[in-house]
Amino acid sequence: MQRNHNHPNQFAMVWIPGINELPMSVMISRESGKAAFTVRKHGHASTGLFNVKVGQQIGVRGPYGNSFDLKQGKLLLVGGGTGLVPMMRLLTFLKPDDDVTLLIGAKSKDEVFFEDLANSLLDKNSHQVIVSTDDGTYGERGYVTEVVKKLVSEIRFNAVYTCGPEIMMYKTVQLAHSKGLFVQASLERMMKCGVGICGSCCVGEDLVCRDGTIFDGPHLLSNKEFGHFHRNKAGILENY
Amino acid sequence: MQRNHNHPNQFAMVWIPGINELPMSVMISRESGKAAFTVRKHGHASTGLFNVKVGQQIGVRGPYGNSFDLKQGKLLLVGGGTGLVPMMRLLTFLKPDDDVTLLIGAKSKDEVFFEDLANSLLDKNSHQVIVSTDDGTYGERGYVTEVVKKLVSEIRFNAVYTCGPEIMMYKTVQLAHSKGLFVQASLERMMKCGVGICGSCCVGEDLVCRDGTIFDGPHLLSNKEFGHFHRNKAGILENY
Amino acid sequence: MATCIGKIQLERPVMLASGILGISLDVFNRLYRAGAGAVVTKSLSTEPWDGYPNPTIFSVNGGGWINAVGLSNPGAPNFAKIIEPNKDVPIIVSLVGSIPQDFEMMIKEFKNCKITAYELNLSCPHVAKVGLEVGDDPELVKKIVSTVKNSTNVPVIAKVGLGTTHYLTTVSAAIDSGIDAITAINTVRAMAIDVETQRPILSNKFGGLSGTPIKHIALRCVYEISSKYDIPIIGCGGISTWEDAVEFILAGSSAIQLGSAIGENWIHVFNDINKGVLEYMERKNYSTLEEMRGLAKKS
Amino acid sequence: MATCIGKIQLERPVMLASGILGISLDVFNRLYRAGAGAVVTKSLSTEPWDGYPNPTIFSVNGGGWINAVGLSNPGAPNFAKIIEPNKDVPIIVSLVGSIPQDFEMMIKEFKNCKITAYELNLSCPHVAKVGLEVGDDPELVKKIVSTVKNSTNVPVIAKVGLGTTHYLTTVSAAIDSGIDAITAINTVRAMAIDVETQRPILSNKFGGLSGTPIKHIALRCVYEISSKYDIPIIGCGGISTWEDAVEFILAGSSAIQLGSAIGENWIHVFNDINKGVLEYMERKNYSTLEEMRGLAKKS
Ligand SMILES: Cc1cc2nc3c(=O)[nH]c(=O)nc-3n(C[C@H](O)[C@H](O)[C@H](O)COP(=O)(O)OP(=O)(O)OC[C@H]3O[C@@H](n4cnc5c(N)ncnc54)[C@H](O)[C@@H]3O)c2cc1C
Ligand SMILES: Cc1cc2nc3c(=O)[nH]c(=O)nc-3n(C[C@H](O)[C@H](O)[C@H](O)COP(=O)(O)OP(=O)(O)OC[C@H]3O[C@@H](n4cnc5c(N)ncnc54)[C@H](O)[C@@H]3O)c2cc1C
Ligand SMILES: Cc1cc2nc3c(=O)[nH]c(=O)nc-3n(C[C@H](O)[C@H](O)[C@H](O)COP(=O)(O)O)c2cc1C
Ligand SMILES: Cc1cc2nc3c(=O)[nH]c(=O)nc-3n(C[C@H](O)[C@H](O)[C@H](O)COP(=O)(O)O)c2cc1C
Ligand code: FES
Ligand code: FES
Repeated sequence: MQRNHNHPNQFAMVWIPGINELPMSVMISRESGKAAFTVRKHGHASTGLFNVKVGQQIGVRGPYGNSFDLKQGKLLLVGGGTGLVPMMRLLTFLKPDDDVTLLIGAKSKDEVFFEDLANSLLDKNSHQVIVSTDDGTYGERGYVTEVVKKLVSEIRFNAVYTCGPEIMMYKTVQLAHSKGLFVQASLERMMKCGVGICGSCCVGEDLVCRDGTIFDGPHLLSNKEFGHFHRNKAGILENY
Repeated sequence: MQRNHNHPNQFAMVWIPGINELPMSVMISRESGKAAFTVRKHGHASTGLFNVKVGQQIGVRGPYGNSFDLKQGKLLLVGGGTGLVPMMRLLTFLKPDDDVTLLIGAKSKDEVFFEDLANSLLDKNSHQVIVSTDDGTYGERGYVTEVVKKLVSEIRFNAVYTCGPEIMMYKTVQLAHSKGLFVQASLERMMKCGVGICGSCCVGEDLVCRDGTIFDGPHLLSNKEFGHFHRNKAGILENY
Repeated sequence: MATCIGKIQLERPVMLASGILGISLDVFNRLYRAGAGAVVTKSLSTEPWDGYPNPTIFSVNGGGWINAVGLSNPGAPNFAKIIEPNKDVPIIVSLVGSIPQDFEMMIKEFKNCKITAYELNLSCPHVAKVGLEVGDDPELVKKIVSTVKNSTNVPVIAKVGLGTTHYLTTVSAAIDSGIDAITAINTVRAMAIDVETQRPILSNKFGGLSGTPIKHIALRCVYEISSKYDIPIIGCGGISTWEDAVEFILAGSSAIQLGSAIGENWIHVFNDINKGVLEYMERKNYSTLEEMRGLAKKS
Repeated sequence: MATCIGKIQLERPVMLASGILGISLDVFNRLYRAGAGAVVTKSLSTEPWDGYPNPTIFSVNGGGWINAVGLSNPGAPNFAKIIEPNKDVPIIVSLVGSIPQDFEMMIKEFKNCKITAYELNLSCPHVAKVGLEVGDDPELVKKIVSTVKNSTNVPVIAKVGLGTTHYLTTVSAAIDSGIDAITAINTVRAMAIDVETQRPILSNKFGGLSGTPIKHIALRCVYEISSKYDIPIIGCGGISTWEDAVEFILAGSSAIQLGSAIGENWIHVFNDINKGVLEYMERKNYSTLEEMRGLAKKS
C-alpha cells in the first residue's frame, strides 16, 4: 500500500482470506514508504489476522477516511487500545517545536503497549508520555480521562486528539470542549464497505467511513448517538 | 474535438443522427485549436452530412489512426478527391525549407478543389501546385499518375505522400518505389468500429483503422489486396 | 423538476436507491437536504438480519461494485420505530420476503409512519428464498403484489432485475396484479476471484454488480419496459451524471434512483444531477420532465 | 500452457472471440503469430449479410463497447473458400442460423477445410430470429445441436449468453444433445441514448455490451456452469489481462476468448496474457493449466 505522508490517520479494509475483512488503522512501518497494521487478538477475525504467517497473502483496499487537522504548539494525544495506532502515526507528523503530551490508557499492565515506541518517536520534541491503568498495576491508577481532566484544567492545549474506546473519547471531547479547546476524535463503527455506500457505519447523520473517521468535537457533541449508541451488524442501535 | 498538432492525418467517425456514421479525415480549420471535416456529397450518408444545418448536432468519435512520417526536403504530395483533405492537413506541418510539389487529380474542372487553399498554405515555401484532369478541362490532361511518373524520374524526392482513389495510390506507390523513394499512402476501407475490433476494414493482414490508415510503400506492395480488392459491407472481396 | 410516478408525486426526480446508506432517519434528512427527491430504505425483512460476513463489497477495477451485504437490516418492526418521527422526507420503504404473509405483516408495522410508497424487492441476486428467487416465480409475484395492494392504500412499486426468468414476465405479472410502478433494475449477479489466494473474494461468493458497468443494461430494460407496457418506471443502475439521468428519462422513466455513484462522488451527486438536468431542461425549453419522458422512443 | 477443451487441443489457452477481426485468413495467421491459441471466425450464415448500417459500435464511457454490427458476414459458402488454404491456424468456425437445416447446409460447405471446432452462436442479443432467439428456445437448441453433431465429427461448442430464458437451461439442453463444450458468455443486451439528439445511438437501437463491464458477470456464469455441469468451458467476456485469464481458469474454464480488449490494447494482448499466465504458473508451481482449473470452487 502506498503511504501518503500528508494524511495522518487513515484506515484500510484488510481481508483475511476465508475469514473476514476488517477495518484497520494504517500503522507506521519500519520500512520507509510502506505501511503496517497493528492487530489486537480479539474475536474470530482479528485472531485470524493475527495468525497470518509471513508470506501468506492478505488483501488490502484503501486507504480510506480523512485525517487529523494538524495544529502546532502544545498538543494532547489520548489513546486507548488499538486507538493508539493512529496516535503513533500522528506522532510522525509533528513539527520539532511541538510540545506533546501523550496519554496511554489501558485496563492493566499487560495491555500497555507503544510506550517505548512513543518515547523514541518523540525524542526530538519536548514531551511527556503518561500511562494510566484502571487497576493501577502500571503508571497512574484510574481512568485515563481523570488525567485528561487534570491536564486540560492546567494547560491551554492548542489541540487535543483522541482515539480509543468511545466512552473515553466522549469524556475527552466533553472535557476539552468545556475548556474551549480544539479537539478531534477518530471514531470506530461497524464497517462493511468503507466507502460510504452500505450505511453500516452511520452515527446519527454521519457516515464514519466517509465523513470521518475523524470529527471535530463540537460536531460530535451535537450528534445524539456519539458516546451513547453504536449499531450492530443488522443496524440496530445498541448502548455502549 | 481536440486537435493534436503532432499527428498529421487522423480520421474520426462522424455520426449523422438518424442516418449513418462515416469515417472522415480530420480537416484543418480556420479556427485554431479546432478541426473540421470536408464532405463530398456522394450517397445517402454523405449527403445527409452535407445537408446538416448550422447548429444541428453531429457526433464525433476519435481521432483514430496513425500519421504520416514527416520527412524534410523535396516532397511530393499526390491527392485525389477527398483524399486531398489529409494532404491539406499535411501542408500545415511542413518545415520552411521544404520544397513541395502538390499534385491534384480530378475527373474534370468542376471537381478540382483546394488549389487556392494549397497555394496560400504554401506561400512561405518553395512550391508548385499542379492540377491534372482526366478530360483536360483544367490543368494537365490525363491521369495524375502520368505526372507522377514524369516527376519521379526527374526529381529525387525525399518523400512521396498520397491519398485518394486506390488505383491512383497503387500506381503512385509503384512508381515511387521503383525509383527507391520513400513513399506512404493513406488507405480507405469500409469502416464500422474504427478501433480495430470489427474487422471490416481489413486489407490482407492489415487493419486500416488501427495499423493505418497510413502504410509504407514496400509493405503495401507486399499486400496482395492493395490496389486490387476491397471488401463490401458483408466482407466479400470486390475488385476495384 | 417535479415528477409524478403514477400517483407518487416528488419535487425532484433523483432518489436514493435501496440498500444505500438507508439506515437512520438522520441520514435520510441529510440526503433530502442534499437534493434527493426521495429515499428508499434498505430492504426490510420481518426479522432483523445480520447479513453476510465481510468481505461484502468488492470494488471493480474501472468502476462499479459487487456487493453481497446479504440484505442486512434491523427488521421492519425496529425500523418502523426509527422512521415514525419523520415528517418531511419522502420515504419509500423497501420490503423483502418469501411469502405474501411476510409483506402483509410488515406493512402493519408501518401503520403510524408517513410513507410515500412501498417498493417490493423482487430482485436481490444474492440471497436465497427472497429477492430474485421470488421475482423469478411469476405466480408468487402475483400473489405478493395482490396481497400488498389489499393491505395498503400507499402506492406500491415492484423492483425487478435480471434473473433466471425474463424480467418482462415479472413486470407483466406485477402489472396484472395492480402494481403502481416498476423500478428497473437491481444489481446483476456477478462474482470476483482473487488470483493469489484462488478464492472468491466475497464471503458469499456471488454478489450483485452495480454502478457504471450496468448502466447501459439498465437503460435498455427501461426502454424495453416503457415500449411494451403503460406503467410508470423508475430507472436505476449506474446513474452518476445528469447525462445519465436524462438518458433514462428519454428512455421512458419518470424518476431515477442511484446508489453506487455515492461511493464515487459522495452525496453531492444529487445536487450535481439536479443542476445538470435543470440546465438541460432550460436549454431545450422544457418546463416539465414529462415533456421529455420517452422521447428516445420516437426516433 | 497447452490446454484441452474436451477433445479440442490447443497450444495456448487464449483465443480470438467470434466477430472480432475475423474476416480474412491473413488476419488469422497474424493473430496466431501474435499468440492466439485459436481464432473463432465471425458468425457465418447461409447467405452473405450486410449487417446494420452505422453506427454499429458505441464506445462506453469508462470502458467496453456496445455493438450492433448485426452479424454482417460474407456467408458460409464464400467464407469456406477463404479459409480453404489454411494449414497452420486452429480455426473455430462460428455458425448462426434459425433452423437445424441452416447449420447442416453450412457444415457441408466446409468439407474441404481444416477446422478445429464449430461454435454455435446461440446468443447474439441484437439480431432477430437467430442467436438468442434460438438459445432462448431449449427445444430448438436440442434439435440444432443433435443435427450438427450428426453432420460432423469435428467437436461442437455452444456459445450461450444472458437471454430471456435462463442460460443454464440452454446449457443443459445442449449437453443433453451431446455438445462438446460451452462458451460463456456472449455480449449482454444494452443500449445508449444521445441526450442532445434524443435518439438511441446505434442504428439498431439495441446492441450487445462487451468488455470490462461484463467481466464479473461472465465469470460468475463460468463458475455456475462448472459448479453444476461436467462440461468443458471456454470463458469469454471482459478479459483483458493475465489476471482476468487466471480468474476464469480458477472459476473452471479450460480456455478463454477475448475480443474487446483488442480495441484497447491491440493484438499485443495475446502475448501479454500468455506471458503473465506463464509467469503465474511458474510462481505457483503448476506445470499444466489443468492443475489450476476450477480451484476457486474448492474454498
Ligand atoms: C476505523 C477503524 C480502525 C480500526 N483499527 C484497528 C487496528 O488498527 N487494530 C485492531 O486490532 N483493530 C482495529 N479496529 C477494530 C477491528 O476492525 C475489529 O473490530 C476488531 O479487530 C475486532 O474484530 P473481531 O472480528 O476479531 O472481533 P469479534 O469478537 O468477532 O467482534 C467484536 C466486535 O468487533 C467489532 N467488529 C467486528 N467486525 C467489524 C467491522 N467490520 N467493522 C467494525 N467493527 C467490527 C464489532 O463491534 C464486534 O461486536 C478498527 C476499527 C475501525 C472501525
Ligand atoms: C479513413 C477515411 C477517411 C475519409 N475521409 C473522407 C473525407 O474527409 N471526406 C469525405 O467526403 N469522405 C471521406 N471518406 C469517405 C466517406 O467515409 C464515405 O465513404 C463517403 O462519404 C461515401 O459515403 P456515402 O454513404 O454517402 O456513399 P454511398 O453511396 O452510400 O456509399 C458509397 C461507398 O462509400 C463507401 N462507404 C460507405 N460507408 C462507409 C464506411 N462506413 N466506411 C468506409 N467507406 C464507406 C463504400 O465504399 C460504399 O460503397 C473517408 C473514408 C475513409 C475510410
Ligand atoms: C451495498 C448495496 C446494497 C444494496 N442493497 C439493496 C437492498 O437492500 N434492496 C434493493 O432492492 N436493492 C439493493 N441494492 C441495489 C441498489 O438499490 C440498486 O438497484 C443497484 O445498486 C443499481 O444502482 P446503482 O448502479 O446506482 O448502484 C444494493 C446495492 C448496493 C451497492
Ligand atoms: C464487434 C463485435 C462483434 C461480435 N460479433 C460476434 C459474432 O458474430 N458472433 C458471436 O458469437 N459473438 C460476437 N461477438 C461477441 C464476442 O465474441 C464476445 O462474446 C463478447 O464480445 C464478449 O467478449 P469481450 O468482452 O472479450 O469482447 C461480437 C462482439 C463484438 C464486440
Ligand atoms: S462502512 Fe459502508 S457506509 Fe461506511
Ligand atoms: S473499422 Fe473495425 S476493425 Fe477497422
